[in-house]
Amino acid sequence: MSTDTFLSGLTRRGRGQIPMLVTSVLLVVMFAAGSVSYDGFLSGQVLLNLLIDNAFLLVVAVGMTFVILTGGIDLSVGAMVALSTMISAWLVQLHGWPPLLVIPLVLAIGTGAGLAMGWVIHTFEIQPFIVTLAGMFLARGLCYTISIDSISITDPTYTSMAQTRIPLGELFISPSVLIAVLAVVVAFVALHYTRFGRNVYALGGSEQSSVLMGLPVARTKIGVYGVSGFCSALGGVLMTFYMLSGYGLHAVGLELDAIAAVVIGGTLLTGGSGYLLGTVLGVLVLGLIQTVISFQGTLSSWWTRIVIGALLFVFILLQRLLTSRRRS
Amino acid sequence: MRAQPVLEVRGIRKEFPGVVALDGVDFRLFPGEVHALMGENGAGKSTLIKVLTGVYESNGGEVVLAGQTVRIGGPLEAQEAGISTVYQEVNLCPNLSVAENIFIGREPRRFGMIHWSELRRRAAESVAALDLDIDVTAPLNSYSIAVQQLVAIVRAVDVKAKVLILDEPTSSLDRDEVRQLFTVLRRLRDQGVAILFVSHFLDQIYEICDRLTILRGGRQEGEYLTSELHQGELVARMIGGELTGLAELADAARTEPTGKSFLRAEGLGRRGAVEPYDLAIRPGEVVGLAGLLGSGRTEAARLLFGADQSDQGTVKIDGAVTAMRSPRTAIGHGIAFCSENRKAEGLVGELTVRENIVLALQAARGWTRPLSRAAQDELAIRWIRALDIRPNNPEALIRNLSGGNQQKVLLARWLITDPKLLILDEPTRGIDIGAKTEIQKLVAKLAGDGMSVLFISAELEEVLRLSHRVGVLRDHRLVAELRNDGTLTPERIMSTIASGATS
Amino acid sequence: SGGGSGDKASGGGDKQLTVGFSQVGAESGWRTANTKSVQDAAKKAGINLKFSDAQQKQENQIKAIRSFIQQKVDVIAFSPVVESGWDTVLKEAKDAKIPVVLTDRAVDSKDESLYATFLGSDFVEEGKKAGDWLVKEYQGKTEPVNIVELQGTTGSAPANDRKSGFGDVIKGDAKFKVVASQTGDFTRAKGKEVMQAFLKSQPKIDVLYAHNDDMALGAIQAIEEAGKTPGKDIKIISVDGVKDAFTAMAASKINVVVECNPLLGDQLMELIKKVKKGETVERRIKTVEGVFTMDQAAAALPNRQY
Amino acid sequence: MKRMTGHRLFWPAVVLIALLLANLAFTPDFFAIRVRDGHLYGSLIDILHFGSPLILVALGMTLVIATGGIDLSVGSTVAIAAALACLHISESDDPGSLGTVLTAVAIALGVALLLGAANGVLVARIGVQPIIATLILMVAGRGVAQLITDGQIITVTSEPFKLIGGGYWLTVPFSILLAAAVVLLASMLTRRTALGLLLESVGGNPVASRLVGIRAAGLIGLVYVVSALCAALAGLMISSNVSAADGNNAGLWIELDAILAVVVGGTSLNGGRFSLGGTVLGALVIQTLSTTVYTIGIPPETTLVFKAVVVITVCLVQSPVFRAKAARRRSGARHGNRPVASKKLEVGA
Ligand SMILES: Nc1ncnc2c1ncn2[C@@H]1O[C@H](COP(=O)(O)OP(=O)(O)OP(=O)(O)O)[C@@H](O)[C@H]1O
Ligand SMILES: Nc1ncnc2c1ncn2[C@@H]1O[C@H](COP(=O)(O)OP(=O)(O)OP(=O)(O)O)[C@@H](O)[C@H]1O
Ligand SMILES: [Mg+2]
Ligand SMILES: [Mg+2]
Repeated sequence: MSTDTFLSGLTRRGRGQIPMLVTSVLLVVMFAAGSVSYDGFLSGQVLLNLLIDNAFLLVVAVGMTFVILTGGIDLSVGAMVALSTMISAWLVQLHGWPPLLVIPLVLAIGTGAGLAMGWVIHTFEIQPFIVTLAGMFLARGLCYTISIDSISITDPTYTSMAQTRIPLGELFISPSVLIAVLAVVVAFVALHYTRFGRNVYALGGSEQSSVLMGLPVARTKIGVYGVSGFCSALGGVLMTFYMLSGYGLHAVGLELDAIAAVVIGGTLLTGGSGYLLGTVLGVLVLGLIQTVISFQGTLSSWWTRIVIGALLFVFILLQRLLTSRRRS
Repeated sequence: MRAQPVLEVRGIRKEFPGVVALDGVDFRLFPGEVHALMGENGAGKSTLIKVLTGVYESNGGEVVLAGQTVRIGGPLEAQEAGISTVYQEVNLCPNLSVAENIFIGREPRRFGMIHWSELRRRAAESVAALDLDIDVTAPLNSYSIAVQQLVAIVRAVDVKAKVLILDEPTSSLDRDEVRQLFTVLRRLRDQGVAILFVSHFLDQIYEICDRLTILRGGRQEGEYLTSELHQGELVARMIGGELTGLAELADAARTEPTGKSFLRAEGLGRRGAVEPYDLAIRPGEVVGLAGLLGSGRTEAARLLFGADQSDQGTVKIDGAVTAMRSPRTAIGHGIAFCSENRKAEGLVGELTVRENIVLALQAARGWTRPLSRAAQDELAIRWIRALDIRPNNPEALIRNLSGGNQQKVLLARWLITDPKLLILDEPTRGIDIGAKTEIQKLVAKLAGDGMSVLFISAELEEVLRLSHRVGVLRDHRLVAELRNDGTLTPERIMSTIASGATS
Repeated sequence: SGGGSGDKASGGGDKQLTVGFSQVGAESGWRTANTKSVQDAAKKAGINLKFSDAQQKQENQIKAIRSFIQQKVDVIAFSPVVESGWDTVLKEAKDAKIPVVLTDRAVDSKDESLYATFLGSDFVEEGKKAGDWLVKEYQGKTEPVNIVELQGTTGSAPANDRKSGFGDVIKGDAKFKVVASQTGDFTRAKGKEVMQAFLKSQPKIDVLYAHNDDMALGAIQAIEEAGKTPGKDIKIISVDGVKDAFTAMAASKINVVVECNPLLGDQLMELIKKVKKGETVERRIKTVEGVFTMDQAAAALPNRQY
Repeated sequence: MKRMTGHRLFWPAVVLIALLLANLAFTPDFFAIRVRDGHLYGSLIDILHFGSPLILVALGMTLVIATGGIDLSVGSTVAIAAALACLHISESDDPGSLGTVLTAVAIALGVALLLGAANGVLVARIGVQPIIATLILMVAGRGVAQLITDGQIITVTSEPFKLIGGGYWLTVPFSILLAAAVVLLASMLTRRTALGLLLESVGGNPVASRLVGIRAAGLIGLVYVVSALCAALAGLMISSNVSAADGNNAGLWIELDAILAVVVGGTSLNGGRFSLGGTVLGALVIQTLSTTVYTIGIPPETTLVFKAVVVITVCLVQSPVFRAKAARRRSGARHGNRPVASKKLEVGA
């Protein structure tokens, strides 16, 4: 009996980690396959580019993780990113505001918008999907009201943020990568080592129970949308660095990528279960698929989509089969 | 009288659309007492508790805490005001670990960060204080409902509040756990904590409570000292009439049916859950399962129903080996299983009472052969009447029913499928004494008509009253099968469990 | 299949040129024709083409260009999704000494050294041509002309430019009035839907200006269903010049098509070779594009390739 | 029960009527329906006509959502069905014959059935989260549609095919009749049989549903198939309406509109209780909203702001909590709901 109990105790505790393990292994396998197939694939810079090119997605997905962990969803992130690039470009370029003022302002606007949506969701008990969809419309609409055109940024602070390369031996990363990694670390600590983070999990486990256990449900629920709003704004700032422009059509469909990254990372859309590091893996998976496609380089537009779908399919299938076999 | 009450409510009124749940209820709670709140299913006990702790906003009346009229806006405020509560259904987060469930909201911290090792250590201590031996790092939902109930209690007790409210904390617990709990409660009481206790077990009330308040139909019937009100009178005041005896039941159980067994498990087991066991149930026979918390009763039963997959042994139905691949297969063979975890595994909260009642029958018929609306109504009304489900409106949403009444609906769900083998896992959980008697009579009658019943209950007396034979489990192993021949007593079962041997 | 055959064969005698081409996406038939032209031309010219589809996202395009740099291609060519925001990645290309050729759309970078040349149409010019035709058509008339406009995808460069080019021309004459202007997302279905609503909410429509042929073709159906004759009751101006539009024009349903030529593959390959060899090329090379009217339609129709 | 359903549809209906009235204010003959060339003609007809594909897609989506899932792949299915049908017709020797069109429809529906089944298997058998399972097809499916059309727009001229989405039958646009028939069929199927109850049970509590013996996997598979079939029908309508298949754009983002329609119709995304009538109303609200944008002449750059405002108003109006709060504010101090005293709680020692 004791071995049984011991074993069941072990699997009980380990169960949560297995999907992450499987995902990481699959990721490595995919990278290895890429390295074998394509010249120049096996290089540190390809890996780092993964981070450079997806820094903003990573930050946005981090925010999304909070929301999804509570069982909610935030469709406004892509539009908030676009709005952030737009406001930045508009203020910096057309009005000559100093970046050091604009960036905090953009972050504040994003956080405020997130909190406002969270407030509506909580107070009026409206489904997050629809509230954040309205938020998405609003943010995109505001972009267009600022300007229909794309606004280029030539401000030296922004250009230097965009063009600085931080050397890592032979290789380099961009400052945005550092910011994104910092965001991941902060979010990880927040989720796993603060009461707010634990309340996020509790809320996702059961909202009713959270209320009855006397947890600050309102604060947590509104808070996660605030976090997501902040992360989208930060993602927007990073995207401004990346693109050096503000544009209403930036980041179209980014919300779907972010949600996909979170869910591929093993977080349940129903809330309460998942890990932030899984989200990081999810972002890497999406990025790696794109890298493979661009290294392949012979795919037509539609084959590109089909292959993305197929790779995703294989990945998900393996992930699913490997984790469920382990569990039974 | 004594000191002023810590908590007092005056003229509390609570209306739900179409129902007046509380109608001018007065209630006082003194420090250093254990106070029972008594009443039938749907009398308004849980509602009163929810109003007290701010879950519901009342429609009138006032709450006085330590002499001051207060407005409690929610459980969080109640907690801050020193009221700690275990609500009726287990209201914890299934996805979090046991340790976290105990400490969430007040985790020990170091440098502003949650101090995980400290949290685990303290959780393990608190759990051990109730004589529970479980892994506190495992997620809550890997434990049975009884363990979850204990965790909820641990959480509430650990808060060190002035007022401790326990709404049917013992509905799934065995005597041992109840005894442990009572030890803790007495200690707290002696420290001056005021305890509000709800239970449908009269002997528990008499064992631990100093005073009791009776609710009937949402009104306060009266407040009594436990010592001054004897059991019969208490029951009479609760139900507003006399309760007819149970004596004849026990006799009926003696005559053991003979004949070929309907179901026979041979070496049936599942690794990590139940060790291989043999069990046979004849038509018309009631087999009880006894055992301590976590001994594997539920898991043994789930294998018979195909709710979990067995990995050893076989099930024979009417002599033919049958693979129990899923509950559907089992249902197809006339087996029904009423789960102990009504919230997670039973109710479909958004559906009405009628829909919940017909669900199993409809599922068995398949979607192409719908029960006509008239037939559904007829069934629902018949069983609402038979089990005295309140409110007697088949169109009420089941999630709005009181705990006991929900349980009755689930029972009805399986009874209407007219199964050959009915597996009842804690069927009387949270059901008041009046209805419990009715249900026991019903089970006895069904068995008398030839239905096989597997009866699991934490209340040994109940098991003994109904069963022809009792299987005893210990540490996930069926250790004995005892014939209920009149000499079997709860004590003998307990000693069998303790010795772990066939006697 | 539509894709390249993926052969990594080393081509002819001298070292084969590898070109990275990042396309906007496959959002329309026009775009597909453009892609096809580039792919065919590359094959013909013996150039190893690395093709990447950005699915209308600038970030994807930037990633693609980065990956081209990583793969050390000889020349990078791309049709920018938008004009702004290319400095960083183009600088990276420059640092890696990879010349860049723009097609189809320009970039608004201040630093001219970031790209070698730009080959493509001028959307503003197209809008102007459309306006010019209109002004000529109504020369000498005085009664007001009510125009409805079907815009492309909100915010996209062709929509913005075709709108502003057109607007600039007709601004000069007070009789021209744009009474309604909505986006039709460059699609037939939307074009039809929006036109149908216009027909009900606008009492009098004289001219329809559609930012691309697909919307015009959708709108024609709506006009016919409303019992009016397209091309006569409502004059139709469209941009692009796909085959279906010419067919419609031959049937007198469209009055004029401003061509926007997607078939610049051969021209592009020529340029790329020149650029690689280090020859000087013009900074701005316009593609040959015409304006076709009803009477030319039938004659031009057999030559339309897409 | 009757009162409750009435209640459920009441607020979406109010919103729809309000939107229609807003249009009337701008276009006085907005409600006018004339007969022109033997066809019904008018703005209301347009709304129904253009709303039909959305109604269909949203209908399938409702069933999927009732089981607690979501189907992102409908847009791609729309495109694939449209592309297949048009390709078949355009390549046949006799595009105008009924036989050709029927085969084309059969091919489109058949392939959709397979696609839906694939989604169903991924979700119900393999246990992939619905959003990801269907995302795969959403991404790849659009590519497949483009592959079929070779990235071009396939134009077809076929009278029988034109009927599906652009034709008239007994003066009424055929697509409206088709959508109405499917709605009717779906409500019969869900409410006259036990399908609705079982779906709601699966969506409401999957664990309990398994234990009462509901064949959840089968049901879930079924709803994805139905959703794909609805999407395919919608795809046929859309392509038939413009006599062309556009693999790139047909049904683009229709999944978002469909989900929105379902939610506006009062069905929760968490699964469980669903309302087909609500969904139809929701789809009509969304279509009316687009029409309103055109008729009022809201410039494209502010369209989204306008939509956002309408969507959030719709939600607020539908939210019982909001209505209660608004009512309470209106009735001012009169409410006696709160306990008499309201001294703020002090933190107990
Ligand atoms: N949310 C609700 N909506 C409508 N009616 C409700 C709601 N909650 C409780 N009720 C009704 O209020 C009455 C009292 O219920 P309550 O749960 O307080 O009973 P109880 O005394 O705790 O019963 P039990 O012993 O079965 O737990 C019941 O008739 C119940 O149906
Ligand atoms: N020390 C323990 N106490 C309680 N449960 C335990 C313990 N150790 C393990 N468990 C787990 O708790 C679950 C309870 O098993 P099961 O529900 O079959 O028991 P039971 O006899 O029905 O008891 P209960 O009265 O809790 O329902 C099992 O998964 C078991 O592995
Ligand atoms: Mg109760
Ligand atoms: Mg049990």
